[in-house]
Amino acid sequence: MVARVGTIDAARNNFYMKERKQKNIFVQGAVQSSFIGEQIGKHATRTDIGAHSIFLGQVRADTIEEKIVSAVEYTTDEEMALEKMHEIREAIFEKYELTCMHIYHSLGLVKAGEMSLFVFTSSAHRRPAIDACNEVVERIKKELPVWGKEIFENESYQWKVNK
Amino acid sequence: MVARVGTIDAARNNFYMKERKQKNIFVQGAVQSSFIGEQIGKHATRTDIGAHSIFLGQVRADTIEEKIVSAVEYTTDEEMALEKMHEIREAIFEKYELTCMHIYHSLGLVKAGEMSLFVFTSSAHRRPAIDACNEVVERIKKELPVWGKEIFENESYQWKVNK
Amino acid sequence: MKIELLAFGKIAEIVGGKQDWQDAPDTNTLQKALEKKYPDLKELHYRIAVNKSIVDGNTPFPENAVVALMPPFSGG
Amino acid sequence: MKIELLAFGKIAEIVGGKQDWQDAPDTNTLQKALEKKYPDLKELHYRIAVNKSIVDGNTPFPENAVVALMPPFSGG
Repeated sequence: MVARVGTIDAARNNFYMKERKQKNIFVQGAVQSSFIGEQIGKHATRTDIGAHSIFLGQVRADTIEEKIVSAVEYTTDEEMALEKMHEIREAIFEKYELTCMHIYHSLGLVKAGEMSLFVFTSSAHRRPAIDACNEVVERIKKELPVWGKEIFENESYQWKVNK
Repeated sequence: MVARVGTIDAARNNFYMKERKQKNIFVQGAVQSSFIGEQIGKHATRTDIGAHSIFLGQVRADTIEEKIVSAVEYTTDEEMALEKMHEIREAIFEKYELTCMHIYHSLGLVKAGEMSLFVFTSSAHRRPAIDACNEVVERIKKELPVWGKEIFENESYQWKVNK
Repeated sequence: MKIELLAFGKIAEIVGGKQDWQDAPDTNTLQKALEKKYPDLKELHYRIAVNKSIVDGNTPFPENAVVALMPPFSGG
Repeated sequence: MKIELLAFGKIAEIVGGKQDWQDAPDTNTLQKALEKKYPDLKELHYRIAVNKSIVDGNTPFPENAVVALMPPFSGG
Protein backbone atom coordinates (compact mmCIF):
# COMPACT_ATOMS: atom_id res chain seq x y z
CA MET A 1 0.00 0.00 0.00
CA VAL A 2 2.83 2.35 0.80
CA ALA A 3 4.35 1.73 -2.64
CA ARG A 4 1.06 2.55 -4.28
CA VAL A 5 0.73 5.84 -2.50
CA GLY A 6 4.27 6.62 -3.64
CA THR A 7 3.40 5.89 -7.24
CA ILE A 8 0.35 8.09 -7.14
CA ASP A 9 2.37 10.96 -5.73
CA ALA A 10 5.07 10.50 -8.35
CA ALA A 11 2.51 10.47 -11.14
CA ARG A 12 0.83 13.56 -9.75
CA ASN A 13 4.13 15.33 -9.52
CA ASN A 14 4.93 14.40 -13.12
CA PHE A 15 1.59 15.73 -14.17
CA TYR A 16 2.28 19.10 -12.66
CA MET A 17 5.90 19.25 -13.80
CA LYS A 18 6.22 21.33 -16.92
CA GLU A 19 8.96 19.13 -18.37
CA ARG A 20 8.16 15.43 -18.42
CA LYS A 21 11.03 13.02 -19.10
CA GLN A 22 11.29 11.48 -22.57
CA LYS A 23 10.00 7.90 -22.43
CA ASN A 24 10.74 4.91 -24.62
CA ILE A 25 7.60 3.70 -26.40
CA PHE A 26 9.17 0.93 -28.48
CA VAL A 27 8.85 -2.78 -27.73
CA GLN A 28 10.47 -5.55 -29.75
CA GLY A 29 7.81 -7.61 -31.54
CA ALA A 30 4.08 -7.68 -30.77
CA VAL A 31 2.34 -5.99 -27.84
CA GLN A 32 0.92 -8.87 -25.74
CA SER A 33 -2.69 -8.87 -24.48
CA SER A 34 -1.49 -10.07 -21.05
CA PHE A 35 0.70 -6.93 -20.83
CA ILE A 36 -2.33 -4.78 -21.66
CA GLY A 37 -4.39 -6.48 -18.94
CA GLU A 38 -1.57 -5.87 -16.44
CA GLN A 39 -1.33 -2.20 -17.40
CA ILE A 40 -5.07 -1.77 -16.90
CA GLY A 41 -4.87 -3.57 -13.55
CA LYS A 42 -2.14 -1.22 -12.34
CA HIS A 43 -4.49 1.74 -12.71
CA ALA A 44 -7.31 0.15 -10.74
CA THR A 45 -5.72 1.49 -7.56
CA ARG A 46 -6.05 5.10 -8.71
CA THR A 47 -9.26 6.41 -7.22
CA ASP A 48 -8.95 9.77 -9.00
CA ILE A 49 -9.48 8.09 -12.39
CA GLY A 50 -13.01 7.77 -13.76
CA ALA A 51 -12.35 6.82 -17.37
CA HIS A 52 -9.79 4.95 -19.45
CA SER A 53 -9.65 5.02 -23.23
CA ILE A 54 -7.58 2.44 -25.09
CA PHE A 55 -6.67 2.04 -28.74
CA LEU A 56 -5.07 -1.13 -30.05
CA GLY A 57 -3.68 -1.47 -33.55
CA GLN A 58 -3.57 -5.02 -34.89
CA VAL A 59 -1.94 -6.42 -38.04
CA ARG A 60 -4.55 -7.50 -40.61
CA ALA A 61 -4.05 -10.39 -43.05
CA ASP A 62 -5.09 -8.17 -45.97
CA THR A 63 -5.17 -9.61 -49.45
CA ILE A 64 -3.30 -7.37 -51.91
CA GLU A 65 -3.23 -8.49 -55.53
CA GLU A 66 -4.00 -12.06 -54.44
CA LYS A 67 -1.17 -12.11 -51.90
CA ILE A 68 -1.96 -12.36 -48.19
CA VAL A 69 -0.13 -10.23 -45.60
CA SER A 70 1.41 -12.54 -43.00
CA ALA A 71 3.28 -9.92 -40.93
CA VAL A 72 4.42 -6.31 -40.79
CA GLU A 73 8.03 -5.45 -40.00
CA TYR A 74 8.44 -2.06 -38.34
CA THR A 75 11.57 0.11 -38.47
CA THR A 76 12.20 3.60 -37.15
CA ASP A 77 14.68 6.37 -36.59
CA GLU A 78 14.48 5.78 -32.86
CA GLU A 79 16.03 9.04 -31.69
CA MET A 80 13.84 11.12 -33.96
CA ALA A 81 10.71 9.10 -33.21
CA LEU A 82 11.16 9.37 -29.43
CA GLU A 83 11.72 13.10 -29.71
CA LYS A 84 8.55 13.48 -31.81
CA MET A 85 6.62 11.27 -29.40
CA HIS A 86 7.78 13.40 -26.51
CA GLU A 87 6.59 16.52 -28.33
CA ILE A 88 3.18 14.91 -29.01
CA ARG A 89 2.91 13.74 -25.39
CA GLU A 90 3.67 17.23 -24.05
CA ALA A 91 1.10 18.81 -26.39
CA ILE A 92 -1.57 16.29 -25.38
CA PHE A 93 -0.97 16.76 -21.63
CA GLU A 94 -1.18 20.51 -22.24
CA LYS A 95 -4.45 20.25 -24.17
CA TYR A 96 -6.35 17.64 -22.14
CA GLU A 97 -6.82 17.15 -18.42
CA LEU A 98 -5.31 13.68 -18.21
CA THR A 99 -4.30 11.64 -15.20
CA CYS A 100 -1.92 9.55 -17.27
CA MET A 101 -1.00 8.35 -20.74
CA HIS A 102 0.92 5.26 -21.86
CA ILE A 103 2.01 4.45 -25.39
CA TYR A 104 3.68 1.32 -26.78
CA HIS A 105 4.64 0.69 -30.41
CA SER A 106 6.20 -2.43 -31.86
CA LEU A 107 9.48 -2.61 -33.75
CA GLY A 108 10.53 -5.64 -35.80
CA LEU A 109 8.18 -8.40 -36.88
CA VAL A 110 4.50 -8.43 -35.84
CA LYS A 111 2.42 -11.28 -37.29
CA ALA A 112 -1.13 -10.94 -38.62
CA GLY A 113 -3.56 -11.01 -35.66
CA GLU A 114 -0.94 -9.58 -33.29
CA MET A 115 -0.94 -6.05 -31.90
CA SER A 116 1.55 -3.33 -32.84
CA LEU A 117 0.18 -0.22 -31.10
CA PHE A 118 -1.24 0.33 -27.59
CA VAL A 119 -2.40 3.81 -26.57
CA PHE A 120 -3.85 4.15 -23.06
CA THR A 121 -5.17 7.43 -21.63
CA SER A 122 -6.92 8.04 -18.30
CA SER A 123 -8.78 10.98 -16.79
CA ALA A 124 -11.30 11.87 -14.09
CA HIS A 125 -14.15 12.34 -16.57
CA ARG A 126 -14.53 10.59 -19.91
CA ARG A 127 -14.08 13.28 -22.57
CA PRO A 128 -10.38 14.08 -21.98
CA ALA A 129 -9.37 10.39 -22.02
CA ILE A 130 -11.39 9.63 -25.17
CA ASP A 131 -10.39 12.76 -27.10
CA ALA A 132 -6.72 12.50 -26.13
CA CYS A 133 -6.52 8.83 -27.12
CA ASN A 134 -8.04 9.61 -30.49
CA GLU A 135 -5.69 12.52 -31.13
CA VAL A 136 -2.59 10.57 -30.06
CA VAL A 137 -3.46 7.76 -32.49
CA GLU A 138 -3.97 10.20 -35.38
CA ARG A 139 -0.71 12.02 -34.62
CA ILE A 140 1.26 8.77 -34.30
CA LYS A 141 0.02 7.61 -37.71
CA LYS A 142 0.83 10.95 -39.35
CA GLU A 143 3.91 12.23 -37.54
CA LEU A 144 5.91 9.36 -36.08
CA PRO A 145 8.88 8.33 -38.27
CA VAL A 146 8.04 4.62 -38.32
CA TRP A 147 7.82 2.47 -41.43
CA GLY A 148 5.89 -0.77 -41.82
CA LYS A 149 6.83 -3.35 -44.43
CA GLU A 150 3.96 -5.70 -45.26
CA ILE A 151 5.38 -9.18 -45.72
CA PHE A 152 3.30 -11.59 -47.79
CA GLU A 153 2.93 -15.32 -47.29
CA ASN A 154 5.15 -15.95 -50.32
CA GLU A 155 7.87 -13.79 -48.68
CA SER A 156 7.56 -10.93 -51.17
CA TYR A 157 6.65 -7.59 -49.56
CA GLN A 158 5.48 -4.03 -50.06
CA TRP A 159 5.82 -0.88 -47.96
CA LYS A 160 2.69 -0.04 -45.99
CA VAL A 161 0.86 3.24 -46.63
CA ASN A 162 -1.17 4.82 -43.82
CA LYS A 163 -4.67 6.06 -44.59
CA MET B 1 -13.54 -22.70 -19.86
CA VAL B 2 -16.19 -24.52 -21.89
CA ALA B 3 -18.61 -21.70 -21.26
CA ARG B 4 -16.05 -19.20 -22.58
CA VAL B 5 -15.46 -21.03 -25.84
CA GLY B 6 -19.21 -21.19 -26.29
CA THR B 7 -19.38 -17.45 -25.86
CA ILE B 8 -16.84 -16.80 -28.63
CA ASP B 9 -18.66 -19.05 -31.10
CA ALA B 10 -21.95 -17.46 -30.18
CA ALA B 11 -20.48 -14.02 -30.79
CA ARG B 12 -19.16 -15.05 -34.21
CA ASN B 13 -22.48 -16.54 -35.21
CA ASN B 14 -24.28 -13.46 -33.95
CA PHE B 15 -22.15 -11.32 -36.19
CA TYR B 16 -23.33 -13.02 -39.35
CA MET B 17 -26.98 -13.19 -38.30
CA LYS B 18 -28.97 -10.17 -39.44
CA GLU B 19 -31.02 -10.30 -36.27
CA ARG B 20 -28.62 -10.53 -33.39
CA LYS B 21 -29.79 -12.25 -30.22
CA GLN B 22 -30.29 -10.12 -27.14
CA LYS B 23 -27.20 -10.48 -24.95
CA ASN B 24 -26.77 -10.04 -21.23
CA ILE B 25 -24.35 -7.19 -20.47
CA PHE B 26 -24.61 -7.28 -16.68
CA VAL B 27 -21.98 -8.69 -14.36
CA GLN B 28 -22.28 -8.86 -10.58
CA GLY B 29 -19.72 -6.53 -8.97
CA ALA B 30 -16.67 -4.97 -10.62
CA VAL B 31 -15.33 -5.75 -14.11
CA GLN B 32 -11.89 -7.33 -13.52
CA SER B 33 -8.79 -6.23 -15.46
CA SER B 34 -7.80 -9.88 -15.98
CA PHE B 35 -11.15 -10.44 -17.72
CA ILE B 36 -10.45 -7.45 -19.99
CA GLY B 37 -7.00 -8.84 -20.87
CA GLU B 38 -8.57 -12.20 -21.72
CA GLN B 39 -11.21 -10.59 -23.91
CA ILE B 40 -8.50 -8.69 -25.82
CA GLY B 41 -6.45 -11.89 -26.18
CA LYS B 42 -9.41 -13.74 -27.69
CA HIS B 43 -9.52 -11.28 -30.57
CA ALA B 44 -5.84 -11.63 -31.41
CA THR B 45 -6.76 -14.60 -33.59
CA ARG B 46 -8.97 -12.53 -35.88
CA THR B 47 -6.81 -11.43 -38.78
CA ASP B 48 -9.61 -9.32 -40.29
CA ILE B 49 -9.39 -6.88 -37.35
CA GLY B 50 -7.06 -3.88 -37.59
CA ALA B 51 -8.25 -1.74 -34.68
CA HIS B 52 -9.78 -2.15 -31.24
CA SER B 53 -11.24 0.70 -29.21
CA ILE B 54 -11.92 0.22 -25.51
CA PHE B 55 -13.64 2.38 -22.93
CA LEU B 56 -13.43 1.59 -19.23
CA GLY B 57 -15.47 3.37 -16.59
CA GLN B 58 -13.97 3.35 -13.11
CA VAL B 59 -15.46 4.44 -9.76
CA ARG B 60 -13.81 7.61 -8.45
CA ALA B 61 -13.34 8.38 -4.76
CA ASP B 62 -14.88 11.85 -5.25
CA THR B 63 -15.17 14.16 -2.29
CA ILE B 64 -18.68 15.59 -2.04
CA GLU B 65 -19.33 18.03 0.80
CA GLU B 66 -16.34 16.62 2.69
CA LYS B 67 -17.52 13.03 2.36
CA ILE B 68 -15.51 10.58 0.25
CA VAL B 69 -17.20 8.13 -2.13
CA SER B 70 -16.09 4.59 -1.24
CA ALA B 71 -18.29 2.67 -3.70
CA VAL B 72 -21.15 2.90 -6.16
CA GLU B 73 -24.05 0.46 -5.98
CA TYR B 74 -25.75 -0.11 -9.34
CA THR B 75 -29.37 -1.20 -9.84
CA THR B 76 -31.38 -1.59 -13.02
CA ASP B 77 -34.64 -2.68 -14.56
CA GLU B 78 -32.86 -5.60 -16.19
CA GLU B 79 -35.50 -6.48 -18.78
CA MET B 80 -35.86 -2.89 -19.92
CA ALA B 81 -32.11 -2.24 -19.88
CA LEU B 82 -31.30 -5.33 -21.95
CA GLU B 83 -33.98 -4.41 -24.47
CA LYS B 84 -32.57 -0.88 -24.74
CA MET B 85 -29.02 -2.22 -25.01
CA HIS B 86 -30.13 -4.56 -27.79
CA GLU B 87 -31.67 -1.59 -29.63
CA ILE B 88 -28.45 0.43 -29.22
CA ARG B 89 -26.31 -2.50 -30.36
CA GLU B 90 -28.41 -3.02 -33.49
CA ALA B 91 -28.26 0.68 -34.35
CA ILE B 92 -24.47 0.77 -33.90
CA PHE B 93 -23.89 -2.33 -36.06
CA GLU B 94 -26.11 -0.72 -38.69
CA LYS B 95 -24.22 2.58 -38.59
CA TYR B 96 -20.59 1.42 -38.33
CA GLU B 97 -18.67 -1.29 -40.12
CA LEU B 98 -17.70 -3.30 -37.05
CA THR B 99 -16.22 -6.74 -36.75
CA CYS B 100 -17.50 -7.11 -33.19
CA MET B 101 -18.69 -5.30 -30.10
CA HIS B 102 -18.71 -6.41 -26.46
CA ILE B 103 -20.27 -4.55 -23.55
CA TYR B 104 -20.18 -5.31 -19.83
CA HIS B 105 -21.78 -3.23 -17.06
CA SER B 106 -21.63 -3.89 -13.32
CA LEU B 107 -24.60 -4.38 -11.02
CA GLY B 108 -24.35 -4.26 -7.24
CA LEU B 109 -21.39 -2.85 -5.36
CA VAL B 110 -18.29 -1.52 -7.17
CA LYS B 111 -15.60 -0.01 -4.94
CA ALA B 112 -13.65 3.15 -5.70
CA GLY B 113 -10.79 2.27 -8.08
CA GLU B 114 -12.73 -0.67 -9.55
CA MET B 115 -14.29 -0.75 -13.02
CA SER B 116 -18.02 -0.71 -13.73
CA LEU B 117 -18.19 -0.40 -17.53
CA PHE B 118 -16.26 -2.11 -20.34
CA VAL B 119 -17.06 -1.26 -23.97
CA PHE B 120 -14.96 -3.03 -26.62
CA THR B 121 -15.38 -2.46 -30.37
CA SER B 122 -13.30 -3.83 -33.24
CA SER B 123 -13.09 -3.10 -36.95
CA ALA B 124 -10.82 -3.48 -39.98
CA HIS B 125 -9.84 0.22 -39.98
CA ARG B 126 -9.69 2.51 -36.97
CA ARG B 127 -12.53 5.03 -37.45
CA PRO B 128 -15.51 2.65 -37.10
CA ALA B 129 -14.14 1.08 -33.89
CA ILE B 130 -13.30 4.47 -32.32
CA ASP B 131 -16.52 6.22 -33.34
CA ALA B 132 -18.74 3.29 -32.39
CA CYS B 133 -17.10 2.92 -28.96
CA ASN B 134 -17.60 6.61 -28.27
CA GLU B 135 -21.25 6.53 -29.35
CA VAL B 136 -22.04 3.39 -27.35
CA VAL B 137 -20.61 4.98 -24.18
CA GLU B 138 -22.65 8.17 -24.67
CA ARG B 139 -25.83 6.22 -25.35
CA ILE B 140 -25.31 3.93 -22.34
CA LYS B 141 -24.89 6.94 -20.04
CA LYS B 142 -28.00 8.66 -21.44
CA GLU B 143 -30.37 5.86 -22.32
CA LEU B 144 -29.71 2.79 -20.19
CA PRO B 145 -32.05 2.48 -17.19
CA VAL B 146 -29.30 1.98 -14.61
CA TRP B 147 -28.96 3.88 -11.36
CA GLY B 148 -25.81 4.40 -9.34
CA LYS B 149 -25.91 5.12 -5.62
CA GLU B 150 -22.72 6.77 -4.36
CA ILE B 151 -21.91 5.34 -0.98
CA PHE B 152 -19.71 7.45 1.28
CA GLU B 153 -17.12 6.23 3.74
CA ASN B 154 -19.43 7.13 6.63
CA GLU B 155 -22.12 4.89 5.03
CA SER B 156 -24.40 7.78 4.08
CA TYR B 157 -25.10 8.01 0.34
CA GLN B 158 -26.45 10.04 -2.54
CA TRP B 159 -27.81 9.13 -5.96
CA LYS B 160 -25.31 9.64 -8.75
CA VAL B 161 -26.04 12.10 -11.56
CA ASN B 162 -24.51 11.55 -15.02
CA LYS B 163 -22.94 14.49 -16.78
CA MET C 1 -58.36 -0.24 -13.79
CA LYS C 2 -55.44 -1.74 -11.90
CA ILE C 3 -51.77 -1.20 -12.63
CA GLU C 4 -48.55 -2.51 -11.11
CA LEU C 5 -46.31 0.34 -9.98
CA LEU C 6 -42.50 0.07 -9.86
CA ALA C 7 -39.98 2.72 -8.84
CA PHE C 8 -36.20 2.95 -9.14
CA GLY C 9 -33.28 4.87 -7.65
CA LYS C 10 -34.16 7.85 -5.52
CA ILE C 11 -37.86 7.60 -6.42
CA ALA C 12 -38.04 4.09 -4.93
CA GLU C 13 -37.00 5.54 -1.58
CA ILE C 14 -40.03 7.80 -1.61
CA VAL C 15 -42.78 5.57 -3.01
CA GLY C 16 -41.35 2.20 -1.94
CA GLY C 17 -41.05 -1.01 -3.96
CA LYS C 18 -43.52 -2.83 -6.20
CA GLN C 19 -47.18 -2.11 -5.43
CA ASP C 20 -50.63 -2.31 -7.02
CA TRP C 21 -52.34 0.95 -7.80
CA GLN C 22 -56.07 1.42 -8.44
CA ASP C 23 -58.11 4.02 -10.30
CA ALA C 24 -55.37 5.46 -12.50
CA PRO C 25 -56.51 5.31 -16.15
CA ASP C 26 -53.55 7.33 -17.46
CA THR C 27 -50.16 8.85 -16.57
CA ASN C 28 -51.55 12.31 -15.67
CA THR C 29 -54.07 10.88 -13.20
CA LEU C 30 -51.40 8.64 -11.68
CA GLN C 31 -48.92 11.50 -11.27
CA LYS C 32 -51.49 13.67 -9.51
CA ALA C 33 -52.44 10.88 -7.12
CA LEU C 34 -48.78 10.04 -6.45
CA GLU C 35 -47.79 13.62 -5.79
CA LYS C 36 -50.69 13.99 -3.39
CA LYS C 37 -49.64 10.87 -1.47
CA TYR C 38 -45.87 11.62 -1.70
CA PRO C 39 -45.39 15.42 -1.86
CA ASP C 40 -41.56 15.00 -2.12
CA LEU C 41 -42.08 13.60 -5.62
CA LYS C 42 -42.95 17.09 -6.90
CA GLU C 43 -39.34 18.20 -6.45
CA LEU C 44 -37.88 15.33 -8.45
CA HIS C 45 -37.30 14.65 -12.12
CA TYR C 46 -38.50 11.30 -13.34
CA ARG C 47 -39.90 9.69 -16.46
CA ILE C 48 -42.62 7.08 -16.71
CA ALA C 49 -42.31 3.77 -18.50
CA VAL C 50 -45.44 1.83 -19.43
CA ASN C 51 -44.84 -1.86 -20.07
CA LYS C 52 -41.08 -1.24 -20.37
CA SER C 53 -41.33 1.70 -22.80
CA ILE C 54 -40.78 5.29 -21.75
CA VAL C 55 -43.76 7.49 -22.63
CA ASP C 56 -44.06 11.24 -23.16
CA GLY C 57 -47.23 13.27 -22.59
CA ASN C 58 -50.40 11.89 -21.05
CA THR C 59 -50.67 8.19 -21.86
CA PRO C 60 -53.59 5.84 -21.11
CA PHE C 61 -52.71 2.58 -19.36
CA PRO C 62 -53.59 -0.80 -20.84
CA GLU C 63 -55.25 -3.21 -18.38
CA ASN C 64 -52.68 -4.59 -15.86
CA ALA C 65 -49.95 -2.28 -17.16
CA VAL C 66 -46.56 -2.31 -15.46
CA VAL C 67 -45.77 1.34 -14.79
CA ALA C 68 -42.27 2.36 -13.71
CA LEU C 69 -41.10 5.65 -12.24
CA MET C 70 -37.55 6.32 -13.46
CA PRO C 71 -35.29 9.06 -12.17
CA PRO C 72 -32.46 10.24 -14.47
CA PHE C 73 -30.17 7.36 -15.43
CA SER C 74 -26.71 7.23 -13.92
CA GLY C 75 -25.10 4.06 -15.23
CA GLY C 76 -21.65 3.73 -16.73
CA MET D 1 31.20 20.09 -46.94
CA LYS D 2 30.53 16.51 -45.82
CA ILE D 3 27.22 15.11 -44.59
CA GLU D 4 26.11 11.74 -43.30
CA LEU D 5 23.20 10.40 -45.35
CA LEU D 6 20.56 8.04 -43.91
CA ALA D 7 17.55 6.56 -45.65
CA PHE D 8 14.49 4.68 -44.37
CA GLY D 9 11.74 2.40 -45.65
CA LYS D 10 11.41 2.11 -49.40
CA ILE D 11 14.01 4.86 -49.99
CA ALA D 12 16.66 2.82 -48.14
CA GLU D 13 16.22 0.04 -50.71
CA ILE D 14 17.18 2.46 -53.48
CA VAL D 15 19.99 4.48 -51.94
CA GLY D 16 21.22 1.89 -49.43
CA GLY D 17 22.17 2.37 -45.77
CA LYS D 18 24.23 4.98 -43.98
CA GLN D 19 26.84 6.70 -46.21
CA ASP D 20 28.96 9.83 -46.36
CA TRP D 21 28.09 12.35 -49.04
CA GLN D 22 30.38 15.11 -50.35
CA ASP D 23 29.79 18.44 -52.04
CA ALA D 24 26.18 18.97 -51.04
CA PRO D 25 25.82 22.37 -49.36
CA ASP D 26 22.00 22.27 -49.18
CA THR D 27 18.94 20.05 -49.71
CA ASN D 28 18.31 21.14 -53.30
CA THR D 29 21.85 20.28 -54.40
CA LEU D 30 21.67 16.95 -52.58
CA GLN D 31 18.33 16.01 -54.15
CA LYS D 32 19.60 16.77 -57.65
CA ALA D 33 22.72 14.68 -57.11
CA LEU D 34 20.73 11.83 -55.57
CA GLU D 35 18.16 11.75 -58.36
CA LYS D 36 20.94 11.70 -60.93
CA LYS D 37 22.60 8.74 -59.20
CA TYR D 38 19.30 6.96 -58.35
CA PRO D 39 16.71 7.87 -61.04
CA ASP D 40 14.01 5.76 -59.26
CA LEU D 41 14.00 8.36 -56.48
CA LYS D 42 12.18 10.82 -58.77
CA GLU D 43 9.02 8.70 -58.63
CA LEU D 44 8.89 8.59 -54.85
CA HIS D 45 7.57 10.88 -52.14
CA TYR D 46 9.97 11.58 -49.34
CA ARG D 47 10.85 14.31 -46.89
CA ILE D 48 14.29 15.35 -45.68
CA ALA D 49 15.33 15.60 -42.04
CA VAL D 50 18.44 17.58 -41.12
CA ASN D 51 19.87 16.68 -37.73
CA LYS D 52 16.62 14.91 -36.76
CA SER D 53 14.27 17.74 -37.81
CA ILE D 54 12.19 17.63 -40.95
CA VAL D 55 12.83 20.66 -43.18
CA ASP D 56 10.73 22.30 -45.89
CA GLY D 57 12.13 24.26 -48.84
CA ASN D 58 15.81 24.49 -49.68
CA THR D 59 17.86 24.23 -46.49
CA PRO D 60 21.62 24.67 -46.09
CA PHE D 61 23.44 21.90 -44.21
CA PRO D 62 25.52 22.62 -41.12
CA GLU D 63 28.97 20.98 -41.15
CA ASN D 64 28.72 17.18 -40.55
CA ALA D 65 24.93 17.26 -40.70
CA VAL D 66 23.00 13.99 -40.45
CA VAL D 67 20.57 14.07 -43.36
CA ALA D 68 17.75 11.51 -43.52
CA LEU D 69 15.51 10.65 -46.47
CA MET D 70 12.08 9.72 -45.11
CA PRO D 71 9.27 8.19 -47.15
CA PRO D 72 5.68 8.66 -45.85
CA PHE D 73 5.31 7.25 -42.34
CA SER D 74 3.33 4.06 -41.85
CA GLY D 75 3.52 3.24 -38.17
CA GLY D 76 0.63 2.31 -35.88
